[in-house]
Amino acid sequence: MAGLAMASTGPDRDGLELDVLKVALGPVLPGWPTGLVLRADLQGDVLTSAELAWLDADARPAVEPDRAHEEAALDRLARFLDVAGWPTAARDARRARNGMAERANRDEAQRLAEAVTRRVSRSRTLAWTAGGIGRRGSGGDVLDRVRRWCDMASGQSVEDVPAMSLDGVAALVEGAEIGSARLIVASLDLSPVSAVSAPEHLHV
Amino acid sequence: MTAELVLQIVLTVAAGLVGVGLFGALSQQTIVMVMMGLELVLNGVLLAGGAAWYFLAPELPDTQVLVVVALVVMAVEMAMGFAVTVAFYRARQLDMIDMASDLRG
Amino acid sequence: MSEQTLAEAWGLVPAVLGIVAVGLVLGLVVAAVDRVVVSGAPRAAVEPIRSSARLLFEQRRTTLAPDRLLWRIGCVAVPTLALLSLAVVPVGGRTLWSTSADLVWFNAMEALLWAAVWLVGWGPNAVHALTGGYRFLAQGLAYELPLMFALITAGLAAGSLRATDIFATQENLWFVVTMPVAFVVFVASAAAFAFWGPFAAPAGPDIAGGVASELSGVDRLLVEAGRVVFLGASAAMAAALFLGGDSGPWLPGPLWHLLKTLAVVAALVWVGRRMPVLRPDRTVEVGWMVLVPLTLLQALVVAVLVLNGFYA
Amino acid sequence: MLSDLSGWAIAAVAALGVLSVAAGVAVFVVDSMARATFALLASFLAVAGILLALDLVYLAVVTALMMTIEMAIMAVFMIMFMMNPAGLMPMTMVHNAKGSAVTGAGAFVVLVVGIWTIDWPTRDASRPADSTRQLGEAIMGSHMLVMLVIGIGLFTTILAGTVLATSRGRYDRFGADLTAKRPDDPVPGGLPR
Repeated sequence: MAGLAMASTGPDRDGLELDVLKVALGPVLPGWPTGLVLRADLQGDVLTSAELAWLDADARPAVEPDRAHEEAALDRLARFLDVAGWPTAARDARRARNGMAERANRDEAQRLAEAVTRRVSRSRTLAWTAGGIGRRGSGGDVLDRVRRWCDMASGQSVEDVPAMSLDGVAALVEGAEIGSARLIVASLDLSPVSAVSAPEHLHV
Repeated sequence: MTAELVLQIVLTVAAGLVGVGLFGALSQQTIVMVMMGLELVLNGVLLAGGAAWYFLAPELPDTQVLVVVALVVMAVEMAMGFAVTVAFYRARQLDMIDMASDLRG
Repeated sequence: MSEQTLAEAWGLVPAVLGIVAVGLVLGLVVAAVDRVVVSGAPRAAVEPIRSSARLLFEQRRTTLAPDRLLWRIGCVAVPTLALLSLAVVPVGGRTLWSTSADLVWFNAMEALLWAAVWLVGWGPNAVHALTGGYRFLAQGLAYELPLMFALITAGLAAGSLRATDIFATQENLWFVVTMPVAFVVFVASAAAFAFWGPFAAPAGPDIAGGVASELSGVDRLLVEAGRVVFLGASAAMAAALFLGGDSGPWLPGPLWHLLKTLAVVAALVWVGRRMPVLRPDRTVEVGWMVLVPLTLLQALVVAVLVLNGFYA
Repeated sequence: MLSDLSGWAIAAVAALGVLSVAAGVAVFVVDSMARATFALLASFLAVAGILLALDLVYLAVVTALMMTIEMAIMAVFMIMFMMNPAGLMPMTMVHNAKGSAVTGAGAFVVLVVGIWTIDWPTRDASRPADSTRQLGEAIMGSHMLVMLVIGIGLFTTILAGTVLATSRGRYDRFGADLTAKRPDDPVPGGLPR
């Protein structure tokens, strides 16, 4: 089988020199922004080094289509729930978003949005399984960010968090298990726009 | 076919397993492969024990107990083998027996 | 021994065909209930049939340098093992074949499922699939012992490892009354071995479908069918071991068993789909540190009851 | 089950016997570690099938169960430590192949000569109705000492294996004076501690 490189070894957190595999996640993965590529060294299922980049960031329209705050938040929430493997909640979030976009049945959509966000933000199971991963200084962990999406989606005002640079994200996923890394990236608000326009001093 | 003949055939199979396993355990260089050879030998023991129970002493449970003991020996062998491999690999990044000769005295 | 196996009652070939048909119907029911709960629309119940037909005629995709032999073996083994585990589940009061170690047989089929699922993950030579295969092994290791203890607890109370004996012992009292922990652990571990619902991490969306990520066409159909058939078989086994099997008033016995099986399926899907996938690095610790001692304690309680002649 | 071996059962035993030896040979012939592991598993399953035909149901299924778990774990270790897990490039890692082959073949010949020259005692047909019950009553009764020793041995194995394989002790997890509230693990588990 020509063309396949043998893996080489590298230091490991368990003290075993194990083989390192170079992988690229993306550019099209469910729940992740399209065009985002994560290049990483994988040891077992742990990312030992990571690097994030946008594919054709220039070719993309610079601004997102105009959407209400809540709709965007519901969309993000649904995509995170897809990655977290919670299909029923993701389905309800999408339904609420579609209802809001149609504007015909806004009240009902609003009620549905409130129901699903309450279910997600109060879920003890989600808190147990997703809590504590991807923690960064002030921004909290994955769970805090998901609860922030929930607040936004149900129409509450939330304070702005500075956009994260790709290098900051890469530092966050380094050392994480591959599934956790997927959850971390899915919980962040990443778009090519913020990557291009984010000033340097906002690096975390 | 007489029972004796069947017994002899089954025991020959068991002997074959022991022979192949012995070859593997002696010739392989990787620790894990050596363990596979030993497991094959014990596999032959399992078979011989089962055949001995059926054809020679079905009224006594002793051969069955022997097979259980062989199964346990296999489990212990594998657990200790892997533990030693991990410890050894952690220390030297090696999994070959030849390279462990510096452990000598 | 007076009891008859299905193979003796109907002849070997009809009995085997019957069990296969029962397995497929059970699997279809599980898949239909699952689809309805996930999509929220009752007409999604026909979705499994439609997608099976589509997969049957779909062209296979392949990957770079796969281990085709092992991959195929794994894909075929998953549904085969699911059907084999059904061989010791009582259907209409009889099992396809009855041994003096039915419960161990059921457990061994699950253990073989480890190897099969790992092969499905190993075969395509792809990152996500292999990660899924390893997750399944870790999950299997953590749930194997609790499941074993749960099965043994039922056998302990009946004084036999034969499924039909356990069936018969529960005429007066369902085992779930005295062994609720074993029942819950059994159903949860069955879901874990079918890597379904909250235990779907080996095929989780966070690793792009895990073991199933590179499957297509007939291969995907086989593996998916194996998962749902195994869930259906486990539900039937749970009803037989803990919910009194076919005991119940008015209706004929087999109908009761069917109803109980459907109730277990409905409860499992309803509870399982209300939560996200549990990450394995969290659940595995619970398996070892909580479930193993808990099921041992359960076995101890049942053992004391047996000594006092409670089940006699 | 089979009260006496029928023609079909004898044919099955012979076929499974050939399969078990062939799979055993395949373990040392194939290039890929995954295939070697699963060839060994096939050998075990064939032996389990023969035990099933010999009316040893419990031992047969327990062999299948334990060996499958062992082989699955073995596959993980193989791929973790071997240079060439998938057999991308053929390579041999043997030493003293000739001597080993002679030893193996010699052992086989000696055993076979013994097997075919000994006049095996003909058994009296007093097989128990239920071999599983016979075994269970033996290990919980007359042979309990064996089980006690096995239990202690397995417990020792668990301890020794853990000590050998792990590099982190409680001082690494809870600090030099064991005062840390939460253990310092690379990945936190699911229990609140």
